Amino acid sequence: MQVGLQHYLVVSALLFCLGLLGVIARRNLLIIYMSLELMLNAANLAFVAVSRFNGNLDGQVMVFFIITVAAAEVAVGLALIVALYRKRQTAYVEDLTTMKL
Amino acid sequence: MKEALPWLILFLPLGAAAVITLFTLKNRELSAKLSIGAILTSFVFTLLFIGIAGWEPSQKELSANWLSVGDLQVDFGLRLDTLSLLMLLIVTGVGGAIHVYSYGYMHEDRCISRYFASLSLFTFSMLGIVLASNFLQMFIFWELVGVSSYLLIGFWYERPSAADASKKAFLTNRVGDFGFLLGILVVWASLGSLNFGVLEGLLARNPEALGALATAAGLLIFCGAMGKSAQFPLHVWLPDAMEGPTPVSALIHAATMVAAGVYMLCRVFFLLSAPALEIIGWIGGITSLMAALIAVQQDDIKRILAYSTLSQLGYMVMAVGVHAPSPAMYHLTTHAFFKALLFLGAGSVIHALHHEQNIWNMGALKSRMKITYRTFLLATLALCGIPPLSGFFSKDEILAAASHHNPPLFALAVLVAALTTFYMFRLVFVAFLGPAKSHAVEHAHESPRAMTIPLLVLVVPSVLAGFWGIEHLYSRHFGIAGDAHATSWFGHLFAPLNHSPLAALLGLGAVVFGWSAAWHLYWNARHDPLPEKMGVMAKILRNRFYFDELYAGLIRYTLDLVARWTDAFDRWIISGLVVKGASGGAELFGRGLRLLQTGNLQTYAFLLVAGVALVLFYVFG
Amino acid sequence: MTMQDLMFYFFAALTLLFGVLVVVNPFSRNPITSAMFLVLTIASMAGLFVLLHAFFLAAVQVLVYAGAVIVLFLFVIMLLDVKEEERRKLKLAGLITGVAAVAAVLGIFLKVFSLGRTGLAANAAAAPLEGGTAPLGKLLFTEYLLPFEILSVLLLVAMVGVILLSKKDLR
Amino acid sequence: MAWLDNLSATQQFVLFSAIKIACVIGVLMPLFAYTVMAERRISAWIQDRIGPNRVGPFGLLQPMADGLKALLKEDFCPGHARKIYFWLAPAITVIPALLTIAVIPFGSKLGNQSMVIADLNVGILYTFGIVSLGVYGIVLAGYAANSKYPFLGGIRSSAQMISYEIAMGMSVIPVFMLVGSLNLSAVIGYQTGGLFSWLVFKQPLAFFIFMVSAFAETNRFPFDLPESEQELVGGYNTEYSSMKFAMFFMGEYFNMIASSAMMVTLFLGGWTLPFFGLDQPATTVGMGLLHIGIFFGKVIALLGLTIWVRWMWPRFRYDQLMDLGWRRFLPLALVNIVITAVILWMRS
Repeated sequence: MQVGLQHYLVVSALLFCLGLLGVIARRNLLIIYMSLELMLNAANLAFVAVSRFNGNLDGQVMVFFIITVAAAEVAVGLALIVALYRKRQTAYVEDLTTMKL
Repeated sequence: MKEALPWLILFLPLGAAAVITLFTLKNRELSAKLSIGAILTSFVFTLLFIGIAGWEPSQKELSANWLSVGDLQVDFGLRLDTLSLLMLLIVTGVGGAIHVYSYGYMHEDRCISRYFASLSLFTFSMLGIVLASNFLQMFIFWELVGVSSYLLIGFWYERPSAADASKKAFLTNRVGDFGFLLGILVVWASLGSLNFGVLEGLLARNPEALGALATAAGLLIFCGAMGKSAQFPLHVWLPDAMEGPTPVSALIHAATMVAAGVYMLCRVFFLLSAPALEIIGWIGGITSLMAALIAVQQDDIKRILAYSTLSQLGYMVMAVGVHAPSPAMYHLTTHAFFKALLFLGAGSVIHALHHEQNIWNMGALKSRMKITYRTFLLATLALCGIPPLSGFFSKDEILAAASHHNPPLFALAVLVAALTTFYMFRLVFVAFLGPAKSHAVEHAHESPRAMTIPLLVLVVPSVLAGFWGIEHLYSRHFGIAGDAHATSWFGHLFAPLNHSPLAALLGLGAVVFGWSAAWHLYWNARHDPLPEKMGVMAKILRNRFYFDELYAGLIRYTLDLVARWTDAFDRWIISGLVVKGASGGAELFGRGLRLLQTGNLQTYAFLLVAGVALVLFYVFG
Repeated sequence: MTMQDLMFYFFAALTLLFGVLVVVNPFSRNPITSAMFLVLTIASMAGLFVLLHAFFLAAVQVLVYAGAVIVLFLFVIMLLDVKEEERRKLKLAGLITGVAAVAAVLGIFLKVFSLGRTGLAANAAAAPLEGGTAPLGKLLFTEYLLPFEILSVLLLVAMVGVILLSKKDLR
Repeated sequence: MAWLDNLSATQQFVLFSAIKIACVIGVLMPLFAYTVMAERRISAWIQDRIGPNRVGPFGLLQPMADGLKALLKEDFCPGHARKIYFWLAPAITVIPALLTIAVIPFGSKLGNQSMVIADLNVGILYTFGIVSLGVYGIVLAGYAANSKYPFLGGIRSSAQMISYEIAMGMSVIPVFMLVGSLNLSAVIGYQTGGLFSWLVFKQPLAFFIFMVSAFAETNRFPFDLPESEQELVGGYNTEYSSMKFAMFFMGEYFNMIASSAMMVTLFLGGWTLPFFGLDQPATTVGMGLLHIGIFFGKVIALLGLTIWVRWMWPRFRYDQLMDLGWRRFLPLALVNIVITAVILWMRS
């Protein structure tokens, strides 16, 4: 069977769900964050694949944007985690259930 | 020019008030001059307008569209006819004199700027009432008058009595105003317009337009007059209002504001049905008699004048009640002159005696304050109705109308006339003649020019107003055939004797009787002989029929009752059922929701994913 | 089965395997391990990108994700000095519901793909795209100029925010 | 060689790629060894010492001895280290350095094979991507040793590398603006036809920034802060010994070689020389070999420069280093981009 769009999309979906599972099941904030990155990457993969098989570059542009936003997001998110860790000395979500620092 | 003048007349005092409040509070002289200048300019403009347009301007109403709510169109209009023009003259003329007088009287007060700002505001409101072309506008200015009166009565707010008096005046007026508002609503609901001109036309075409509501509407509107013109049983505020500065008493509580009620009644006379007029007449009569009786036993010079004012207002209202708006307005006019003069004279005395108001501490002022004494005496004579002074003619017209329409009221009116003469001469004998009764008197001397000149100015209309044909103007306005137009002033002097000899003769007789009684009792008296002679009666009079106490008791009882009920309502229904119920419900709900809000990211993430799954299933599945 | 297809299966398997290791990570409780597997996932994914002829994006993916983002992760993990955590008790109920929810989402995805109802089906008419750098750049600076500029502002904002957040006393 | 022609294109590709990879590694290992050797000799010469001259003629066998020693020494692993990463780190350091070389065209043509392992059309981006992975080796080494000096060295090093990557990336953009392609063969093609078409003359500022950044990237003097012995005992590789230490060493020198090769390709005309028609792709095997020779000559010259620099300059302070990267080079590189853009725009 010729590898086509479907294959890439299935890989993307699997990766996405893996990330989702990580977000739900893991309790370390850092790993949750990494799982989020996995999800973003899954989306990237889907974009590139669709772009390739539809002869349209827009998807790649979108991936470019996603990568940039992800970089910004990681920077801010990690800064927040560091700030949080300084206050609470923990990076486990079940210890971080109150809104006030 | 002709259109602009009335607007200028109305808004000049407001401008003065605004400028004083905003800019010149620090500059007392300038404030006073601004205020005086504004009202005098208004006066001149009024004269100018009458000169240009005559007493019956061709254009009866100047209006600008003001607001329209649904099918209710309200114009901001100025009604220009004889009635309003004459009132304009009175308000700006007498008011102008009093402004000038205030300048002398209040010269030493710190807050003279505030005083003049309030005075200008008051003038503006009063002019607004006079010029109002519809009920709504009148009501708004009516309330503005209430506010400025509150400001002026409570001018010396650091005195508890003044503060209380201002509150009392305001609250009592509110009671009347509530009725007034209801009356306005009734009129609008049944006739669909608030414009006087339109209403008059409607009622002229169809006198039964108001139907069964006619009397109710009339009486409700009269409630407003009852409050402003201090008619029984809402009269209690007026004597207390004497706590304000004397010029204020003269302006508001003698010449203008209290006249607003009577003016309003005359303005809407076409609305009042016969039964309503009957009741109005009797209330006026009762007020008149009651106030005269109380005045007999008062010692405070301003209170005597206040009750006298009440009594005279009762007279006017009674005149309206006996289908005689024209004499009522006539009396209002003359009364404005001489009562203002009386108050200003009293103010002059009080000023000279350093705020001594008890007449039993005065005496022998005749030689020390010649101008004040003479003007005061002339005003007294005018009030009593001695021909040919102005009061004689106006009072005689009322008596004549009463004798014609309602003999019992006529008898009452004659009695009041006698009482009036009695208490006024009691005042004159005790305060100005006889021996000096205190040290203060010995140092008294005539007041400054700013105060005496208005006195002298006011003497002129007080004495001569009877010959100016004012009554004809009013008669013509109210469409009553002017009877027996005397050709000469001499003929005019004896006209009352010609067309209603009974009223004239009885009135004069009452004056003579009252004067002799006063002379008998108070000539050179050092103490009031009446309490000994009349005992309990005198005490009751002295205590003003215990009205204040009665009200205090009544109100306290009612208030307590209402408070208990509302307290129970608040405690059990509002606080118990509604508040606790709502909070309890919210809390229960919140407890339920709190189970969901764990603060745990994982739970949220799970819910999010579950939601995404559901949505995806809904969209694609 | 061509070389390309083989490569696809190879890289896809690697990507998924490393992805599983990021999330599950049976070797160690240390987040560094996860981070390293994330690098590998990214690298395998870059391989997939190359197979899709998106060379530029493949390079950027490695450059930005592997070269910067995950290094940042490593930095933070090291800075926080997260101890080798004691094994926390697994919340079985939470895990099961979570897995069930994810499985539901995945099931729907796969069903949709298998039915070909995504509306994303390969456009047979269009020739497979050769993603060059130049056309991408051209697109970025013409049609997507505004988003591109906005993105730069976003980066600036993120920079300011991070500097503020990493000040010692966070008020 | 008929069997060769019978192979399919894919098979040919795999075969030749394998051969090329083997050759490159075969050249690189001795090059590494003798660069170390050269460094020691040159440093000795500069410092007026003798240097290693005992093993073999002129000490030429010294690298062999060193390598043997590294292999035979006890492979010591500290008890508190994180084992897996401790093992992994040296490998991770070496691999990216090797991978970088894959896109560099080290010759024109040999037969009908172009002398580059992977002629990517995003060659330079690939390089940067791979170079950026080099951080991991050092960071992990610092982390794995689980003691403070290596840790500080690792942190410093990664910060330094990330910082200079940016300046470096920015500095080469004008080059590609001129060339119009990211492909390194195209860059070389652009530099043919005269000495002054070499980009070092067209973009001297870019070359300068790139070179200094390359020193910083490879943690060479004057930017060798991660391993500054006087402060950090030796930095991230303090706890390492034997072959693992040798691998770090290898990584550093591979990086040096790769960056020199990169500079040669980007700025110094690659395998071309502007004389005797040497700037055209080779038609004969001899010419091809000559081109490879030219390339190596240039690389070795640059290596010599690098070594020379190491012994001529004092070390920078850490804050100065960061200052230089962020506040001098980055703006300069940006200005360079703008100027180049303006010139190109005016020409067009």
